[in-house]
Amino acid sequence: MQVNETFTPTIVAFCCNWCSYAGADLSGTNRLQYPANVKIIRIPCSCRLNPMFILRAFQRGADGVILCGCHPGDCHYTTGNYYARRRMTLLFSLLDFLGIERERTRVEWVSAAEGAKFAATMNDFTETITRLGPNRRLEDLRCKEV
Amino acid sequence: MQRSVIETAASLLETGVCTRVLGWKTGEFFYDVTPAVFTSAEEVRKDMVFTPFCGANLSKYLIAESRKEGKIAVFLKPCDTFSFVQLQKEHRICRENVYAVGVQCPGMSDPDALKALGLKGLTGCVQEGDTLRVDTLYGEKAVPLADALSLRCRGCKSKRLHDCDAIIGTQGKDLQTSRFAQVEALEAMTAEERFAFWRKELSKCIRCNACRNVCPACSCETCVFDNPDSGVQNKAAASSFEENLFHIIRAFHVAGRCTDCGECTRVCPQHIPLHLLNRKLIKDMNTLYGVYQAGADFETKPPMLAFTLEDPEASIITQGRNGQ
Amino acid sequence: MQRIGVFVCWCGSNIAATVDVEKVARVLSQEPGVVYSTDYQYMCSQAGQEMIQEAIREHRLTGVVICSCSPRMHEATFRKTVEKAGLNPYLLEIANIREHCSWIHKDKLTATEKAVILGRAAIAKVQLNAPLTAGKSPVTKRALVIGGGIAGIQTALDIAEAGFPVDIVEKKPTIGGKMTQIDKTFPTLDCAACILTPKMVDAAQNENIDILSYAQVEKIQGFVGNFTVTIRKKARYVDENKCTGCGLCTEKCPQKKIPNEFNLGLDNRRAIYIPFAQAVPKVATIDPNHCAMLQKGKCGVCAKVCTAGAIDYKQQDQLITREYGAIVAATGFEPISMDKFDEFAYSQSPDVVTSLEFERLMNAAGPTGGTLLRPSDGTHPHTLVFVQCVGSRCDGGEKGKSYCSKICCMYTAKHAMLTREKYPDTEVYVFYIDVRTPGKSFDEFYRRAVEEYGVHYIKGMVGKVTPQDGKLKVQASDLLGGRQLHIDADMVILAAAIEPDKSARPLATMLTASMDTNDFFTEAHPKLRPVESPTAGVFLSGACQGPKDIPETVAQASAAAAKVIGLLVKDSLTCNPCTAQPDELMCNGCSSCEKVCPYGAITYADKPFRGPNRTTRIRRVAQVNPAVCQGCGACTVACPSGAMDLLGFSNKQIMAEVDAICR
Amino acid sequence: MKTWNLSQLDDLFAAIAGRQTLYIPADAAGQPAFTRWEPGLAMTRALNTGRSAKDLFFPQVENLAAFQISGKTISVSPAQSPEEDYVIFGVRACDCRSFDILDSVFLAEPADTFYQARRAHATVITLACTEPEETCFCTSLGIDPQAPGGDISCWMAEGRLYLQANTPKGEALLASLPDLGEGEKPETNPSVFDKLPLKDLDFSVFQEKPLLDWFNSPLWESLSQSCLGCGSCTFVCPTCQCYDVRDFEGGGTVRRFRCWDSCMYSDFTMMAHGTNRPTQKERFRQRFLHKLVYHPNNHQGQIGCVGCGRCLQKCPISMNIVKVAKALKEGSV
Repeated sequence: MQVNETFTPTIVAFCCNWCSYAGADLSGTNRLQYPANVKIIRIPCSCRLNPMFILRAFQRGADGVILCGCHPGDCHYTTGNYYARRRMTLLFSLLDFLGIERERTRVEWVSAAEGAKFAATMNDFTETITRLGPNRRLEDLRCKEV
Repeated sequence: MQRSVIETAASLLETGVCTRVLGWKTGEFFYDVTPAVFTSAEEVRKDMVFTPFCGANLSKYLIAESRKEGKIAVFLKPCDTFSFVQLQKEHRICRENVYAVGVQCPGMSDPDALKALGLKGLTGCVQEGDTLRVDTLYGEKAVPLADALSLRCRGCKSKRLHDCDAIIGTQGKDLQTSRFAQVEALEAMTAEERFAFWRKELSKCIRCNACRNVCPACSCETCVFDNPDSGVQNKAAASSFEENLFHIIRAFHVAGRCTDCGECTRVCPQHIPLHLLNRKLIKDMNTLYGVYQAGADFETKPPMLAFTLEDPEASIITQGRNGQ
Repeated sequence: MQRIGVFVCWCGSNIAATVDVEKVARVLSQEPGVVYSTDYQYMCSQAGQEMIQEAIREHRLTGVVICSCSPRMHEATFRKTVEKAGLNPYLLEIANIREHCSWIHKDKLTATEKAVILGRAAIAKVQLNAPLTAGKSPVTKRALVIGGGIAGIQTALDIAEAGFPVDIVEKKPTIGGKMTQIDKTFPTLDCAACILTPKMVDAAQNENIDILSYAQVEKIQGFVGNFTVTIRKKARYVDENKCTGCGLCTEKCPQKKIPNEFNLGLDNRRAIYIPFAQAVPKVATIDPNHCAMLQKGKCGVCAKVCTAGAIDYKQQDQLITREYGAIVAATGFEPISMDKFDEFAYSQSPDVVTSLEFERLMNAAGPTGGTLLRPSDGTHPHTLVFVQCVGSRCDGGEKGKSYCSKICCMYTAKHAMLTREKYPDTEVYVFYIDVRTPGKSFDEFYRRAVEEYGVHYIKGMVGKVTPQDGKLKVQASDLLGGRQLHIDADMVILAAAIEPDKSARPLATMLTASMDTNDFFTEAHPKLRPVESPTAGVFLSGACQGPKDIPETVAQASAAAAKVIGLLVKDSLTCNPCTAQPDELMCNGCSSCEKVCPYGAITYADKPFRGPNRTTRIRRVAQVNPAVCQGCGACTVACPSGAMDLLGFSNKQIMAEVDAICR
Repeated sequence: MKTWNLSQLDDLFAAIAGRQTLYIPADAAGQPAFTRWEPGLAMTRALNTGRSAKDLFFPQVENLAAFQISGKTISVSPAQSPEEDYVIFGVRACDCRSFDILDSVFLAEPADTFYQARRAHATVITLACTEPEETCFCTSLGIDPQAPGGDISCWMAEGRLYLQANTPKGEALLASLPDLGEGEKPETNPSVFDKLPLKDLDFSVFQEKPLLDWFNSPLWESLSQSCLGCGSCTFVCPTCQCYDVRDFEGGGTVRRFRCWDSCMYSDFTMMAHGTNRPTQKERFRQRFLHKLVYHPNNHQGQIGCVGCGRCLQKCPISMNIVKVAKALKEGSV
């Protein structure tokens, strides 16, 4: 059994290609550290993130999911992050309504210039999820080893 | 009311306004009416009913029926007309093939509501003012009409009939109701309590798809859960996760399109209060993006397909809004 | 069965110092579908690229995963590499094990473990990659400029100079726009007409430019490179080809009392008119609402006097359909209506005028022949009060605009200066919130108004203007002096805020170009693509994008022209192959996707489908134009049935990555 | 006959549960369902459970095998058949009859080993009905709700529970409960069964005419017209036995499982060429003809319905076997 001290969460970060993925690149270029538990998936725009992907991540064993996109007003596709904002707000609210810990999901706007913010965000999010412990409420036991 | 519904239907057929009538057909008992298409005035006079047990929302049938040859007349209660408009907004109904007759609704009753009152063996029912006299195998019982109301009718949002070609009864108004009370009660709980509540409810789900198949908003050609290419296809809730997944995604897919007709909860064989998920999203959208009622008009952009620069950030949820 | 090759790059020591690259290659070689896995010092070097190509040929690879630096760095490079070896360039995925791994982790074990997972995700994705081919779409080498003001004229001239045909559509009978009404321009005080009218003539004479005046765009279809536009040329009841512009008809027409729009109603014109002497095209136009012949069938004076026989009372609106490769919106601005500003008594006294009206009153070609006279009694005004920010910088409220109209500070300084120069006996007050003068020689100009011309600049707003005994009682506060002022003025001049022309909103709808809440067109990127609309092939010129002065307008107009030329020189456009693609069998035709598409790439068609039992069902289904779609994916999530998917980032691909990462 | 004081029913449950796992019909979130008994769990007051008792032999989801994938190697581990004995208490006569129908399908050669194991390990204690619902019509299918069958039959009367073993398995269980008393159940004559509105249904006509007459009836069009194509009738039905076999890919492990399927679903028995029942009419017809004609034709006249009335209560549009049977019969005259 995992105890909280040794618990290393699995965290999926969906990053839009134009701002946040580049921001993550920048934090690498600047050698800013954040935990290795964070794995980034590149999507063209924050509006590409289907709620199903988030649920899928939780099903398969993620303990936290974060979406990063361009700041409102700076979307490469002009409006994508505005749609993403509404969708994620409602999805998170619905998950909260179902009793899923609301800290397990997050949206953060990170520009291509905000390498430091990206690293800080990931550090903070990892810390939050570690404190929260493993995802139990949206896990699928079938994805565990037999 | 019943007489004018039947007479209207019969005369629409007799005068050739339409070739078919979509209405409710009598059954074995007083409550088990079935949606049906009538093609002659004789059939209408023989089998058509309009009783306080005609809960079924007929609008979804128009997706297929309005594409057939000839005009079809349909009888719609106020909440059904919201679905009717919403489906048109989504280009699902050929309006020119439909003659919509709005029927003012006193609130629909439900055999399950009667059974919840402890009545068994329901064999007959007569309405006398505010009271239902119910015949059962074990004797007659008098029930206040209000107690027999279907769950969804207890928070009726509107008696307004939208986009009808004719109206039986009087045009109604939007109502102030406390339909969000139960959502608020859940919001007031802790996350643990809410989780326990939903686990208990959703673990009853048998994935019969009645909620989905009755839902006017769930009118996809192929549902993602039936589509082997979607990556989420599943036929049974094979784990607690899948029980959650189906209902979360369904609520999300109908967000901004759900008119809150309550059919999902009415038809659930396991009595899961599914409408609460939809209502939660309606309440959120109303609070966060301005009051919106799906199907109330043809013009307003649904909130999930719109945005404003000033929309709140998702942190309004993740950092706690519903009180701790 | 997939045959995937994995190539792990050391990037010198950039990766190899923290990631055990050999181990990564070894572990990944065990993944299902992987038939070849290796590591190398520099994959992006020529030797590295050749190694990849050789492996593709030798192992008949169907997919390639490169574990290296960010795809933003070398994805394009490696796509070319694999393409040269005969593999579709989109059968490649990059696992970013440098920026996202080796550079942020210190512990080798951790970093190696993570690199393996990132590699697995890329393998999982590439298993589902489909070969994609970038489509080509031809470019119609003709541009349309909507709006014939200085912005539109400049854009058209620049495009025409580059050798491309260009049409200007102008809704008024003449091109020239607002600038024709302006007297002098700041900060140089040269005459607007003197610099504008030659350009108008140039445009008219340029054989690449076709001016469609008194015309409006009715319908726009198509996409970048391939627009089809229907233009309604309104009947002017005068044959443009015959009319010589002699103006005899405009003198003989008996309908005399029609407010002259060009002078903002400060004088009158006839029912047949030429807006002003330098109009282009210089042909007469009959105002059908006031012409006795057209209204009652009685008169015909103009036809009688016209020696050219140009009058044609039976003329009809004409619909012209043309093809264009690019469209430029140059719809300009208008001063806002003063209806809601009763406190300034605009509707009560003719001596309260807007700045644009003041321009006409100062203009030699204006209603007073250039002598400043009070509109009410034609007397010489002695005290003039200028009010700035009327309707600009209003917080909330429906009365005005929240933005700064940008040009008012400078033209007000100009008006004040010109007034004092011409009429030294006047007292001129300017009430302002702030004086904003960023621009070349702007602040010097303003300071001259204050210091050399003795204009009284008072920080504060005018509270009320009351007409009384032939005077305008102005009540104002002097914020710096901390006192209330009462001035008996002869004229009050309001610097009305400017707003986009009313025609912009319907045009934006036709163009599927986005607008901000003030109805200014939105740029593709506020900093980096300021003259392009997010809708491909649509460009922005002048004040329709935001308030700006003449030099800025001209600069943006030329910039837009440069962008248009850059588009039109191409024979065809290469499309981004990672576009949305609807599965017609799943599509409900509900229009959700269309509503969130920022590019107008989605249309609907009624198509026949085979129904059960040999029936045919006609269904409304979405169609994505791959030439217009930019691949953001907004539609894929809006689609409830999952019919819309994004090539290159499909639902299944992303979920495969998720699965690999969370495993 | 054995007997037990109803006021101490909990003690009897505890005694059974002390030996084997016990399932009783209890209310779970307002819905009666067969639930594993634990101290404090009370029997539902409802006549019957929402889902039928078939769940205990043929659960909605059942794992068949698992495949472990490690790199490029796959290892297979078959799922374990249930090996533990268990008791189901409170099965009504209708549900009990449904086991015969399920047996005729699942235990026919080759027997379904999963079902077989569950059947073998279960002891069924039935419970006689006294207060039927208006939707009950088991009597018209030759079922006596007051003589419910199973391994042990039970009656509740005058504050006592009476138990009668019908099989050696039942006898063994009763014998293991030494505290049971002896007594004879009083004669009851609940006239309510004579008042059941659907008591006179006659299904014999479906064997009297050729299959194709029923198959080609023009009535299917209108009967199926409003069917939503959901699976609620199928899933609450005690005799529906269709399932689908699916794989779940969960990272390193693939699990093969079977789950209930419904012939009402548009993707039921979907094949490469598509489906052989293209519209809801064909699917609807399949379900009812299977119960009324095909199953009896193949199983010595045994009708594939037990009259429990669940579909009458649960169908969202109130279309059900009673309406179908009546309409077809009338239409055929």
